[in-house]
Amino acid sequence: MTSATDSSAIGLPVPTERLLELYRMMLDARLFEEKAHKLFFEGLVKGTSHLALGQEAVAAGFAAAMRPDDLTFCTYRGHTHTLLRGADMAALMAELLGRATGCCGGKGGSMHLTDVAVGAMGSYAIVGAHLPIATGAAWAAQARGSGQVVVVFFGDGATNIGAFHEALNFAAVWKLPVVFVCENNLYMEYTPIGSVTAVPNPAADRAATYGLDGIIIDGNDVEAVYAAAVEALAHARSGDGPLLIEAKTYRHGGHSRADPGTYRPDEEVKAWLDRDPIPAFRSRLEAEGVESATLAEIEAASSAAVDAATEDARNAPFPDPATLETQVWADGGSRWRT
Amino acid sequence: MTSATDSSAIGLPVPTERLLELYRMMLDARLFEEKAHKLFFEGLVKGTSHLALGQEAVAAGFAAAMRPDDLTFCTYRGHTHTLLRGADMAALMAELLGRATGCCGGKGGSMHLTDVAVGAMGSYAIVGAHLPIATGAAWAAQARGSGQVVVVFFGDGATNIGAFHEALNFAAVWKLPVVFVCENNLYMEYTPIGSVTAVPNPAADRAATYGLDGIIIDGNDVEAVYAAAVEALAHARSGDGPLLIEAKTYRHGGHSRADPGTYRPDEEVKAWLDRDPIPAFRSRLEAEGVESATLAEIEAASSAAVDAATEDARNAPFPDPATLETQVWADGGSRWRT
Amino acid sequence: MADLTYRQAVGRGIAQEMARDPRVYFIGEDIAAAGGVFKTTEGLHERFGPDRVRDTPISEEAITGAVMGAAMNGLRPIAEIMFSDFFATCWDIVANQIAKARYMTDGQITLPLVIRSANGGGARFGAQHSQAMENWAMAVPGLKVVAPSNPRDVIGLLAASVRADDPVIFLEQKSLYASKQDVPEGEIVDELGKATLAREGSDVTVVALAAMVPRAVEAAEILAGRGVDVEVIDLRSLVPLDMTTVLRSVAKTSRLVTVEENPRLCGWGAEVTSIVTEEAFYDLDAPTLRITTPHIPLPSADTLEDLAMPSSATIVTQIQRVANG
Amino acid sequence: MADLTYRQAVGRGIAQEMARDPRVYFIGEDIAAAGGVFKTTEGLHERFGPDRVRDTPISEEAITGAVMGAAMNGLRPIAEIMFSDFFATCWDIVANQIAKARYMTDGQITLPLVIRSANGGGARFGAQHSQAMENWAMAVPGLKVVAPSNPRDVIGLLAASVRADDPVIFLEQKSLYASKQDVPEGEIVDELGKATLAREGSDVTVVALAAMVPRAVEAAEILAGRGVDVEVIDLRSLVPLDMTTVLRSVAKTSRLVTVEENPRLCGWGAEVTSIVTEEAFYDLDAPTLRITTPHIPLPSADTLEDLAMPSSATIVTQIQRVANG
Ligand SMILES: Cc1ncc(C[n+]2csc(CCOP(=O)(O)OP(=O)(O)O)c2C)c(N)n1
Ligand SMILES: Cc1ncc(C[n+]2csc(CCOP(=O)(O)OP(=O)(O)O)c2C)c(N)n1
Ligand SMILES: [Mg+2]
Ligand SMILES: [Mg+2]
Repeated sequence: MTSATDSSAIGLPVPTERLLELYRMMLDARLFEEKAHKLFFEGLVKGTSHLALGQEAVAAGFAAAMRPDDLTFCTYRGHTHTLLRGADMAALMAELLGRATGCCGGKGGSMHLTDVAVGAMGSYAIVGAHLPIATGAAWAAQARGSGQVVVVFFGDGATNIGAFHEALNFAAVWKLPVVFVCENNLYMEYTPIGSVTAVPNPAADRAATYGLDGIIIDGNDVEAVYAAAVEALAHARSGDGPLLIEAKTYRHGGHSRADPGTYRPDEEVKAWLDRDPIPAFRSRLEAEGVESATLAEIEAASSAAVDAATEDARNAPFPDPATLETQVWADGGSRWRT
Repeated sequence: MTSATDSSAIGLPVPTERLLELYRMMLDARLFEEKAHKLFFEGLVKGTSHLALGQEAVAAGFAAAMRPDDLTFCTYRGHTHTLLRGADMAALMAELLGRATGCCGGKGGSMHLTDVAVGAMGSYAIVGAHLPIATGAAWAAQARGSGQVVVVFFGDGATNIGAFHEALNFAAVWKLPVVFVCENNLYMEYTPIGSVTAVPNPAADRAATYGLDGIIIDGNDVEAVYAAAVEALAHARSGDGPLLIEAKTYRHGGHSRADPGTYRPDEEVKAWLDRDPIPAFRSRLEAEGVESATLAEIEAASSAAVDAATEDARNAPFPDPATLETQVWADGGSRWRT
Repeated sequence: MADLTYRQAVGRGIAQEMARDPRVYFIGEDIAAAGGVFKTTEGLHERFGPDRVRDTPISEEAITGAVMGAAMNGLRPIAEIMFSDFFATCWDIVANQIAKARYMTDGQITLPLVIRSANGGGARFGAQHSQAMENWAMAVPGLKVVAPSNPRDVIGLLAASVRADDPVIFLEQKSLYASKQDVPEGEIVDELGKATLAREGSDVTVVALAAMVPRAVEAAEILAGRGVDVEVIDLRSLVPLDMTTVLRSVAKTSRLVTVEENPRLCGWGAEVTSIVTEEAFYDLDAPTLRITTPHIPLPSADTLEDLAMPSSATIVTQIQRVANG
Repeated sequence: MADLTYRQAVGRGIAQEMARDPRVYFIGEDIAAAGGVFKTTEGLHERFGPDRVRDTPISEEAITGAVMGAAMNGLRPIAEIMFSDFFATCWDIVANQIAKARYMTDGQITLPLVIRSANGGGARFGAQHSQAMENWAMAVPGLKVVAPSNPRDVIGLLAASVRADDPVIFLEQKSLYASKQDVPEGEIVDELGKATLAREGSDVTVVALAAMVPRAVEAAEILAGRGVDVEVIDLRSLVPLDMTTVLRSVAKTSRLVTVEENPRLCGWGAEVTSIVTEEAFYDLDAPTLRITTPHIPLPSADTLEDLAMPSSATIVTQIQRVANG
C-alpha cells in the first residue's frame, strides 16, 4: 500500500483560489442533490435517484484536477460527477424531472446523466460495465496521442463483478491512461461489502493482481483527493499506465429513492456524519484564514444557482412525443426497415 | 508463494502401487489422445479436438487423489480429465467419432465429454464459464454436507476472463470446497499468455486478491501434482475453503485440430519435450526399483485398451436420427409447445 | 381468501416451496437480510435461515453459475437476478451453459433450477433497468420461460417452476408488483404451458402476457361497449407455449392480435403470429396485428415511457383496425 | 477479377477500410500475430502494424468495451469475437451499453464500430461453438445486423459497416468461409438494408440469409426442374431490414417461405412473416412457411448436425408443400 499524496510533487500548498473552487464544487453538488432529494419526495423526480451526499469530495477533487479534454465515466450515482465536470445544472435538473431541456432530452434520467461536451461521458447503471468502456476511451487516447486521461468512478460492490477484472488487466497490459477510482462507501445496496468480499479493501487489495500499487486515500478529505488526483493524472498522462485508487467514504443517506438506510449501525452513521467532508473543509479554510464572508458568498451563490436551475427545470416543457423515436441511429431516427 | 507439497502431510513416500497407477493413468491418457490425433487426420474425429499431450501429469495426479464422489469440471481440453476419472474409454472414443455409443450419444463431441456417473461433470468450451458452475457444485456439497470436493481445471488464458474473478471471490467468501487448478501451458490459442497478462503467474499471482495463498506446482511431475492434490483435497474437505493452484506445464502439440504450433520458439518446445512427464516418471520408477517387465506390462495393457476402444468406436453405429430431438428437457423430449 | 399483492405473492410462492422441499435454496443480491430491493422476499431469511436464503456479491455469473452447479449436485435452487436487464451480464451461463447442458450430455445432467427476475418497464428507470427481455429467453433452446400476470398465478407458476426438472426463467413484471388480488389460502400449484382465457369473446383473439394482460382486458371491456367482443388469452408461459388454446380461439374469432411489452423485432408475438399463419391460415379473415413497444430502448421520462409501452388506449385503437378489417 | 474465398474476403475488406481511414483499428483474440483462428485476418498485423492490429487477452467484455469506449473517443474500431456464441459473455456491453448509448444520451454519443464474428453451424463444433445468433442481435434495438452470403458481399457490406456511424454486428457464416467467388479488384462498398435477388422467380418467394442463401438457390434450381419457379431473396442485413424487396416479391408470387439457420423460436423469419401477414395479408394465396433449425442446441456429431440444419433437400420438400398449397 502506498499513498499517492506526495505534496511536493503537486506543488502544495494548493493555492487558495483552487481551495475555494473545491469548496464551491462540493457545495454545488451537495445543494443540487439535496434539492433533487426534495423533488423526489414531491414526486417530481420520477423513478429513482441515487445520491452521493457525503461523497462529494471524491468527485470534486478529481474534477478539479482534470484537464477539460479528459474524460469522466461514472455510475447511476453520478449527478455529482457530471455536474462537477461542468455540465449545466439546469439541464441536469431538467433531466431528473424528465423534461425536454434535460441533458439527455429526458431519455436518460437520473441514472444516465451525460454531457459529452464537458467530458462527462455517461452514467452507467449496470454495475461495472463502464470500466471496460472507459478503458476503451483510454485506448483511443493512447492511439491518437491525444494526451487525454480517462477517470472512471465506481463503487466497492463493482469490484466483485467480472468486468472489473477484465478492464483492469486490459488497461494494465496495454498501459492505458486511465485512473480507476473506487468509491468505497462500505455498502452495495443494503448489503455491507465486507460480507461478500474476500479481502478487506476491495479495490486496493486487488491492485497487485494487475501489477499495480494499492492506493488508499481518504475520500472525505477533498485536499487529499485533489492531491492524489493531480498525481494520478500526471502518472497516467505520462504514459505510465493505469492506476487503481480506493477512496474511503460514506453515503449519508440510503442507497436510492426513499431508502432510509436503516440497515446501518447508528454509531457508524454518526461517526461518518461527523466526518462530513464539507463542514470539515469549511473549518479548515477558516483556520487557514479565509474570510467568513468569502465562504458565505460561495454558499449563497451555490444556493442561488441550485434554485435557479430548479426553477428552470420545473418550468421546462415535457419532451415532444415525437422524440420518443429519435436518436436510436446516427441519422437521428429509429427506422429499422427500408 | 507457498508450496502445497509437504511430504509428511500426505504420508509420503507414496506406495509403489499408487505410483504404478499414476503411470498407467498417464499412459492411458497419452495413448488415447495420440490415437485421437491420428483419427482426426483420418477424418474420423470431426470438427475439432484439443489435446493435452504433455499435460497428463496434472490430470493424473488429481484424479488419483480424488474420492469417487468428488466432482471434476474441465475444459474443451478435457479428454484426459474425463478418462482418468474413470469414464469408459470406448464411450469417449465413440463420442469423438460422433457415434451412438458415445458418452453423450454424439451430441457433445470432443469439447464436451461428460460422464456424470464417474464424477466427470462436463467439459466446457466457453473459456472460464465452468468456474462459477464448479463453485455452485461445491456450494451444494457444503449445503448437503456431502463431504465432496470439486476440482476445476482451466487454462492460463481463463484467468483474464470475468468469470474467473467472480467464481474465485464467491468461493472464497462462502468458503466452498473447491480446488481451482490452472494448467499454465504458456499459451492461449496461439498467443503467449505473458503478452496479455499483467502478472507473470496468471493464477498464483492473483490468489491474494481472494485471500488465498498463491500455489505453484510443477505440472510435469506427477508425484508433485499428486502430493499437492492430496493436500488440497484434504484442505478443501476439512472446510477450510477453496484453493488456487497453478500447475506449470506445456502442451506438446498445437492448440487444436491441425495446428502445428509453429508460433512457439524451437528451444522452448525442445526444453519442454525434454521434460515430458511420462518418460521422466518412467525413469524415476525404474530408479526406484520397479521392474522393466512391470512397466512394459502396463504399457502393453494401455495400448491394448486404446486399440480395443478404437475398434469399438470405429464399429459403432451413427446416432439414430430420432435422437436429434431428444434430451432438451427432463422428459426426454424437445417439445416447446402444448 | 386474502388480498395479496403480486409482490407478496412472490415471497409466499418461494416460502411454499422452501417449506415443502429442503433442497430448495435461494440466493441473490440483497435478497436475504434486506428482503429484496422490491421487497418481494421479506421474511424468508428469518424463516429459513442464513444457509438457505443467502446474499451474494454483485457477481451475476457467479450467481447463475452457482445455481447451475448446485442443481447438478443435489439442490433445487432459486436465484434472483435483480433486474432482468442484468441477464445480459450472465447470458453465457444462462444461454450457453444452463440451456445446453442437458442436450450436450444427452440427458446426463438435469437442472431443476429457477432464475427469477424483475422484468419490464413502467418504473421510469431508463433503458438499462426497464427492458422486457422475455423474447431473449424464448429464443434460446433449453430454457423454459414463465411470466405471470396476477398474484395467484405468481404462486402457482412459481411452484410449477420450482418443481419442474428443467431450468426456468421466471419473469416478474415490475409494473405489476403493486397489483392486488384475492388469493385463496393454502398450497397453489399450476402447470406450465397452460394459457388461460382472461376474457372470453368471439370477435377477435388477443394474445397477451404479464403486464399486457390487464391492459388487454381493459381494452376489451372498452371495446365491448363498442360492439367488439374480444377474447383475451393470458399465455402465462412462453416455453412451453400453449398454441392449442391460441389456435382454438382463432378458429372461433378468425382474427389474431398479439400484445407484447418487448420491443418490436423478433418478439413472441411474431412467433405466435407465424405459427397461426402457417397452421391456421385459412381460419384468418383479416391481417394479423402485433402491438409492441417500438423498436427503441426505453426512455426514462414518464411521459415518454408511457407513450412507448402499449396502453389500453392504443390497444383499443389498434384492435379496432383489425376488427373492422 | 480474382477467385476469392469468403475467408479471404474478410481480410481484404478489413484491409480496404484500414488503408482508407487511419481511424480504423482492429482488435481481438489471436487476430494479429496468428492471423485469426479462421485465418481470416492474415497479413493485417504485418501490413498495418502492431498498434492498429492487436491481440487481446481472453476478455470479451474488455474487448467490446474497448471498441465502445474507443468509438466514443475518435476511433472507428473493429473487434473480433472469435465465435458468435461468445457474444453471450459480453452481451451486457453489446446489448445494454453499445446498443443503448446513443438513445439514452439523446444522440450525444455516436458509436461507429463493428463487431465481427464467426457465426453458425456445420463445423461439428457442438452447441457452444455453432449457434446462429442473428436473432439475438436483431431483437436488440440499437444494433445493426449484417450477414453476407458470398465473398463479394463480405467486402461490400464490411465496408458499409465500417463506414456506418452506428454499431454493427457483422456475422460471418462459418460454413461459408471456404466458399469461393470471382470478385472484381478494387474498392467495393455496398449499402446496408438492400436485399438482393439471388434468383428471380414467380411462384414462391423464399427469403434467406447467409449460408441459407446458397442452399435456397440450390433448392430453387431443383424445383425449377419440377416446374416451380422460386424467387430467392438474400436479405444481407437484418437491421436495416429490406421489407420493400420482400413485399414486392410476395406481391408477385403470393407465397412466402423463410429459411433460417437459427433455432425455431423468435427468429427473423417470424419477424418477416409477421410483417407480411400484417401488411400484405391479401397478397397471400397460401399459408406462410418457416424453415429453421429445430428448437434445439446443435449436436456435435456430423450426421446429427447435418440433419438439424436446413439442407437444400429439406428446403425442396418443404417448399413443395406451399407451392402446391
Ligand atoms: C450487474 C448489476 N447487478 C446489480 C445491480 C443492482 N445494483 C445497483 S447499485 C448496486 C449496488 C452497487 O454498490 P457499489 O458498487 O458499492 O456502488 P454504490 O451504490 O455504493 O455507489 C446494485 C447491486 C446493477 N445495477 N448491475
Ligand atoms: C469466452 C471465450 N473466448 C474465446 C474462446 C476461444 N478459445 C478457445 S480455447 C482458447 C484459449 C484458451 O487458453 P487457455 O485458457 O490457456 O487454455 P488452453 O487452451 O491452453 O488449455 C480460446 C481463446 C472461448 N472458447 N471462449
Ligand atoms: Mg458502495
Ligand atoms: Mg493455455
